[in-house]
Amino acid sequence: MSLLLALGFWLGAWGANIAIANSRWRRSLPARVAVPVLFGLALLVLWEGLVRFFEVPGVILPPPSEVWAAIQRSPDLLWEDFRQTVLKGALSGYLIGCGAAFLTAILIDRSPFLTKGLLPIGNFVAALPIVGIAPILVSWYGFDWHSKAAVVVVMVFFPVLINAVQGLRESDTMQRDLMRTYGASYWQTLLKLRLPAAMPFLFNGLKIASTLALIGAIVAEYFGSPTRGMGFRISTGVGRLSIDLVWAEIAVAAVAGTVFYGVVAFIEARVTFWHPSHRRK
Amino acid sequence: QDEVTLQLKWVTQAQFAGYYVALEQGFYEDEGLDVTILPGGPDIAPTQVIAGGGADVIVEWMPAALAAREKGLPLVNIAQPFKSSGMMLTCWKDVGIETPEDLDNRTLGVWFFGNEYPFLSWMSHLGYATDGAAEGSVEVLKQGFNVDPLLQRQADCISTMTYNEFGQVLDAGVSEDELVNFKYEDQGVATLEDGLYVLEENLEDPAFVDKMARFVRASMQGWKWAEENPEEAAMIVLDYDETGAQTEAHQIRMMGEIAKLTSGSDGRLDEADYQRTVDTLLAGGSDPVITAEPEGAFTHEITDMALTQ
Amino acid sequence: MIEARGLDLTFQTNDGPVRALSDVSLDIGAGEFVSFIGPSGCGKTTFLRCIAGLEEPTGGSLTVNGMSPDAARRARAYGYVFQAAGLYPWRTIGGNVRLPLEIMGFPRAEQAERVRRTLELVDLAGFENKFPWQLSGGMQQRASIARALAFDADILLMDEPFGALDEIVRDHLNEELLALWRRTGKTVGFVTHSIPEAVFLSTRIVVMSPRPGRITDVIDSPLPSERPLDIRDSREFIEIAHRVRDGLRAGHVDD
Amino acid sequence: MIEARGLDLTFQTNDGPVRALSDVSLDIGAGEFVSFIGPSGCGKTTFLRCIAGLEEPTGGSLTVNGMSPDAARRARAYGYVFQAAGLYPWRTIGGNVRLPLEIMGFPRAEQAERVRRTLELVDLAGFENKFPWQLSGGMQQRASIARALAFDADILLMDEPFGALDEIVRDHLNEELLALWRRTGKTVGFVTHSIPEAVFLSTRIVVMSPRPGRITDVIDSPLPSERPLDIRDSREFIEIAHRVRDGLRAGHVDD
Amino acid sequence: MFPILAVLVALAAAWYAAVAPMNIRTALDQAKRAGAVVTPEGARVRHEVSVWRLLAANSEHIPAAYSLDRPRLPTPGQVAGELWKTTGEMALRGRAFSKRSLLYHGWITLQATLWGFALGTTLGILGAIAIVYSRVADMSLMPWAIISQTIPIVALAPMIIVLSSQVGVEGRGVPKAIISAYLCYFPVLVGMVKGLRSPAPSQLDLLKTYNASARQSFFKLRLPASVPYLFASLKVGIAAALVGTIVGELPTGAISGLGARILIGDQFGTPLAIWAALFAAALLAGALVTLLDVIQRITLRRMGVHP
Ligand SMILES: Nc1ncnc2c1ncn2[C@@H]1O[C@H](COP(=O)(O)OP(=O)(O)OP(=O)(O)O)[C@@H](O)[C@H]1O
Ligand SMILES: Nc1ncnc2c1ncn2[C@@H]1O[C@H](COP(=O)(O)OP(=O)(O)OP(=O)(O)O)[C@@H](O)[C@H]1O
Ligand SMILES: Cc1ncc(C[n+]2csc(CCO)c2C)c(N)n1
Ligand SMILES: [Mg+2]
Ligand SMILES: [Mg+2]
Repeated sequence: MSLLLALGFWLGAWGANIAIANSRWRRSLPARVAVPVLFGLALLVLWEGLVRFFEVPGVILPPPSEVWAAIQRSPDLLWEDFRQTVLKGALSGYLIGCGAAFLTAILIDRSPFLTKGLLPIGNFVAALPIVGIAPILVSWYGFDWHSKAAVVVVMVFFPVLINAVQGLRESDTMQRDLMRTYGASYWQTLLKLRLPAAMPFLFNGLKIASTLALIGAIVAEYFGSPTRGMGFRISTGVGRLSIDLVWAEIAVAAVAGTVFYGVVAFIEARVTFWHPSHRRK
Repeated sequence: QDEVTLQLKWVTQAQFAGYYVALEQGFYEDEGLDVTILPGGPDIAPTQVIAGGGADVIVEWMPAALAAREKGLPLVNIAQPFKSSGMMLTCWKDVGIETPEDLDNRTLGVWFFGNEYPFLSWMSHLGYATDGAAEGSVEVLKQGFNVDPLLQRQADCISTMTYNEFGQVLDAGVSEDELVNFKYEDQGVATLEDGLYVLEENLEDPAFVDKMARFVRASMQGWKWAEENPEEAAMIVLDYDETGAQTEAHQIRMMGEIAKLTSGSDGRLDEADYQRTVDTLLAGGSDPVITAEPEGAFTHEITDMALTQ
Repeated sequence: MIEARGLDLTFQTNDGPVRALSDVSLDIGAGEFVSFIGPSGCGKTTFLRCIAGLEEPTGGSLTVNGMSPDAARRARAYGYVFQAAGLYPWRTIGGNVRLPLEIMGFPRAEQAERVRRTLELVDLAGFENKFPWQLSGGMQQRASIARALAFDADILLMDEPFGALDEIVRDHLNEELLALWRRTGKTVGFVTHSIPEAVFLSTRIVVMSPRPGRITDVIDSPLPSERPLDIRDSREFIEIAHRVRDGLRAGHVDD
Repeated sequence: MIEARGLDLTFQTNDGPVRALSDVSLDIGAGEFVSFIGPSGCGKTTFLRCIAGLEEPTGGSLTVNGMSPDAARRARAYGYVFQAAGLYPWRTIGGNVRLPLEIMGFPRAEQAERVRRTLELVDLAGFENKFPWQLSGGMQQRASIARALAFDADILLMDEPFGALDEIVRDHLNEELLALWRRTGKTVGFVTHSIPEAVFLSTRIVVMSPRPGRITDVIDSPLPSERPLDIRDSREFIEIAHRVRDGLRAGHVDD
Repeated sequence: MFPILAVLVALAAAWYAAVAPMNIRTALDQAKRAGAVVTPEGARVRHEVSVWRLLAANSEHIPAAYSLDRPRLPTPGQVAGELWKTTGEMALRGRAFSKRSLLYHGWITLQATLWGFALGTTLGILGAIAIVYSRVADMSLMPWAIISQTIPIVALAPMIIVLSSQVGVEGRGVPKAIISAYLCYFPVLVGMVKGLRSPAPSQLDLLKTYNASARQSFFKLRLPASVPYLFASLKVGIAAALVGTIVGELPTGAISGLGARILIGDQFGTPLAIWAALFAAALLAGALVTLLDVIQRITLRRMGVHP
């Protein structure tokens, strides 16, 4: 019964979404909020229905209703963890890592020597597995958020670097020639041509990094942490079978990550408004 | 042949020698069992695996099992190969720690992931809060899998197992007289480790009960063999370690220490030990691990069958 | 002022070399207005790019004001109007015209003033805040002309600047350009496909021919420097135009 | 065949609406050759795009062969030459011309044959394997003309196709286009800035004027359909050209 | 080649220089235990003193910092030695694929990585196509693709394992590949959405006049136009897939693979084993990314991209 209800709701939401997406309000703000929300609601309802119907034990996957109850039960705890992991660990690591990657990209791009020398090595640093560096960085930078930020720095560095380097090569020949006729200096060309042309790529990297930052900060807590933080709570919760609390943390992570990503995407739309992908009618 | 899947609590190492020996020496085969041993790892909660149907029987610590039981996952202890606890708190002597009273206002490394219960009980026993360094309280760090926090003095004390991490500390060149060890066993807050647990509902099936009886019998045979032949047992474990990263020296030492913990048990759960564990956990202070005396959390049925045959 | 001696330029492409310029020799004196005309693909753009130091000749020598083209480029000697408008999509029209001014470090107030003035010159007043893709093809081309005129380069290199404009705007801009040239004494290199335009504007007309690109004729214009639009109906004008047309035709027959 | 009634198109831009077309009404019969002429920014491109169903008018009605432009587009009624060449940089010239043929599912052998033929028509034989950036501006434009001619669309919409070509190639292509039109009876919509070209090619000339874009004059050409190049010196021709020029000038005075 | 060597030498030099301050405390602790004179005397007191002062006061013990068994930061030489011991030397002895060889573990990890990469890129590209071509997908899928990445895999890993064992998947290879794909698909999705939307409106208009089908406009325009984005995404994706596999090797039972080596190295206090596995992973990733880079160059050249 619960399954049928859930399936029904899901199909209904699907239909509604198609209707909204093809209606003439599809570009309005309410429609753009409604569609993903409806989609998400449908998933939640389906999840609830499936869990109830198949009587999945709560210690494996609790229904969303229980997760919601857990969220309501422990707002203070969730806030404390959020501050520790997202505000301190992820955010500072993200800023440092993206900044460093960007500067490195410019450095690499500036000098053919470094392009040939550093970029290939950058490729090798690409996959320093987080589980390998986390224990080392915890041992170097201590248990608190500093080591988490360091892990995030390492994690976000590569995607931003690759995209920034690619982006800096993106301006077309005529655009560059124009700058040459002005006798523009390297920095002027960089500032006025190559950076704007690189933005679509750079933001690609920044968006991917925004989700990696969160994953990095959380996973790093597995290798040592104070007794707070989302990763700490999740791993401890799994061990204690407080799976509802685990999912409450995941929900917070999801909201935080989405907002984080959304902010980056918002800035992107403002900065690269001229790119065809944002000029759709 | 009956199939049995065993989920270990941690990676392949001499801590689980009995099972590997029983597999290697054919004890399981003799009982008509086809046993699959699944190593664990960080993030593998054996309780979750058994709840999801990924295993028939798991190796788990009793606090975690009882906590799971309260959460609605009815685990039942069917055998207890480990008589005593190997958990300790290992501290630097030179920071001025000699007795549990000196732990006040210190930074302590603790394992979480369901392994924190004995520590929390002990702290509430001592009357310490666990929310930061202050008078009457201790600062708790969630420690990772290595002993670096102690060696680098990020913590004054860390959790160790007699058979594992304590050895790591010594391997790092630290001599025993630089350290102070608080064994949970000595502090009267020892809880039972490494028992075998199954789901309660399965015990209604006589075929399953019979299978488990054979499993426990063969496993205990493995444990006794391992106690008598620690070096060979360590080598067997080494053979099963697919990471190839374990060393002979480590495993032989671990086997020696493990033998001390298993030697007192024939597999039967000692009800006094059980009661002590439950009392310790119930006394958990503000945040007790379990809130009520568990019912039916163990059974002698299996060990009775296994041992009387 | 611009001296080319036996210039050669061969492009290497996936299916063999392309000889874009072959033994091109030409002197352009300071203050001259030289037009280049010739069938498409004869190397006009390539020659202009060589002068601007954007292309490296594979043979011969080329100096601009006695320097290498590269050095002259770095001395900001050029204003270049490309064959395609090539506006930066992230800048408004005003921003695009301001670009060279920013780079050359004009004071802010002067930047604004120059942008206003040159946009007016090309009839784009009021489009300052539009983005390039919001303009018609001809308007984009005019914006790119404004961009090249906004700063006072000694040498103006213009590659078919008026190709996408209607006759009337074109006449208007022809007059403006001529006035500017007379007023400032700039040296101008000008590529066009319109014979009347070439004759009307130039002191000299260079006729080129393709495969390989080379100069086939250089025609001096004896027209006075003061040229009202109706000079185009004069006999002299028509005569020169005829010579140019014949030169062009000769290049085509080669094919 | 093409019927526009009170067509209106307003673009919304960051600094206010732009009225690109205002109350445009025009009938184009099957087999007609209609030229559009007018100052830059008067809406020629926009009108062509409306016919091709690339732009959605904000008012009025428009049908093509009795269908909506969109439906006609779906019936592959058009060949369109854009104002900018817009070749795909990752395809060779041959590949670019082959693109519509691939899409419309011509057999392989015919594709090759058509590519060969149309490239020859625009004088680009031998450039098949070059990439667009290896071609001069005029060559790119010719490639894009070849691309539109490669398949046989009923309606040909050409937006300043010959803008970047010299007089001689232009004359040549004018003749070829005229011959093609006479042979096939296609309907042609043709934007140009050259008055002689408009008069030479068209059965009707539409003069437009900007801000807001509208039709100010429609001039029928009584010239015979057989038109040798020297018809341009005939009195009739010159007269029509005069009328067009006057119309154009009128549009400019409005500014 | 020379620039790479030069940069490598510079990095190695900086690394060597960093070893002394990183390891001096441990070195002094050991020297003290061995009976040598160190200043200050007490281990606890030393802990309060900055490393620079320790270095200055105990310069005779600095060499010891370069030959510790369990360094905080091993020297490049130590790491190279360990790497060689667990790869080249094993191979020379004909035991390249014994479980003590990193070649074997690298191979295990590589397999799961490639499966995860294949699965992840397929998902990512299909998702991008759906998002670019379907408005409903665009509006509803993208936000949830983002959310999926904010859910830490480690939290999902146990569920993935439990579920895949319930579905009857034997072995831990499949869950590993799934975790790997989970990390890998997102960069590909984001990059490809951008790339598939990068053709200029005029380029799209051309195809519209041909009334090209969605399929045709995909293969003839959107896909070729997205190639630079595709390769940037693939490079990030393969690195992510490798990280995913290694992360997945812990909760999937830490049986074999580079991740398991790292965990065991961590637990048994053999930092050299961790560093060796780390470098093996980095080398693997570098090789894969370099391979993609070569393919990118060849592809772009064949597509006639302006050099
Ligand atoms: N980057 C390049 N690579 C290879 N060949 C090139 C390149 N640029 C130009 N060419 C070739 O050089 C020749 C001359 O080109 P150029 O652009 O100078 O002609 P043009 O006289 O400007 O013609 P148009 O009037 O059509 O613009 C042409 O045959 C062209 O194909
Ligand atoms: N996408 C757009 N957004 C906003 N305004 C636009 C857009 N496209 C065209 N316009 C405006 O519409 C008007 C008409 O443009 P259109 O391109 O039709 O001119 P045109 O007659 O083709 O001119 P030209 O001869 O210069 O090509 C212009 O004022 C232009 O600024
Ligand atoms: C996530 C996690 N963290 C810590 C432990 C601690 N632990 C409990 S038993 C054991 C083996 C002893 O060597 C260890 C390391 C764990 N199991 N899982
Ligand atoms: Mg040219
Ligand atoms: Mg136009």
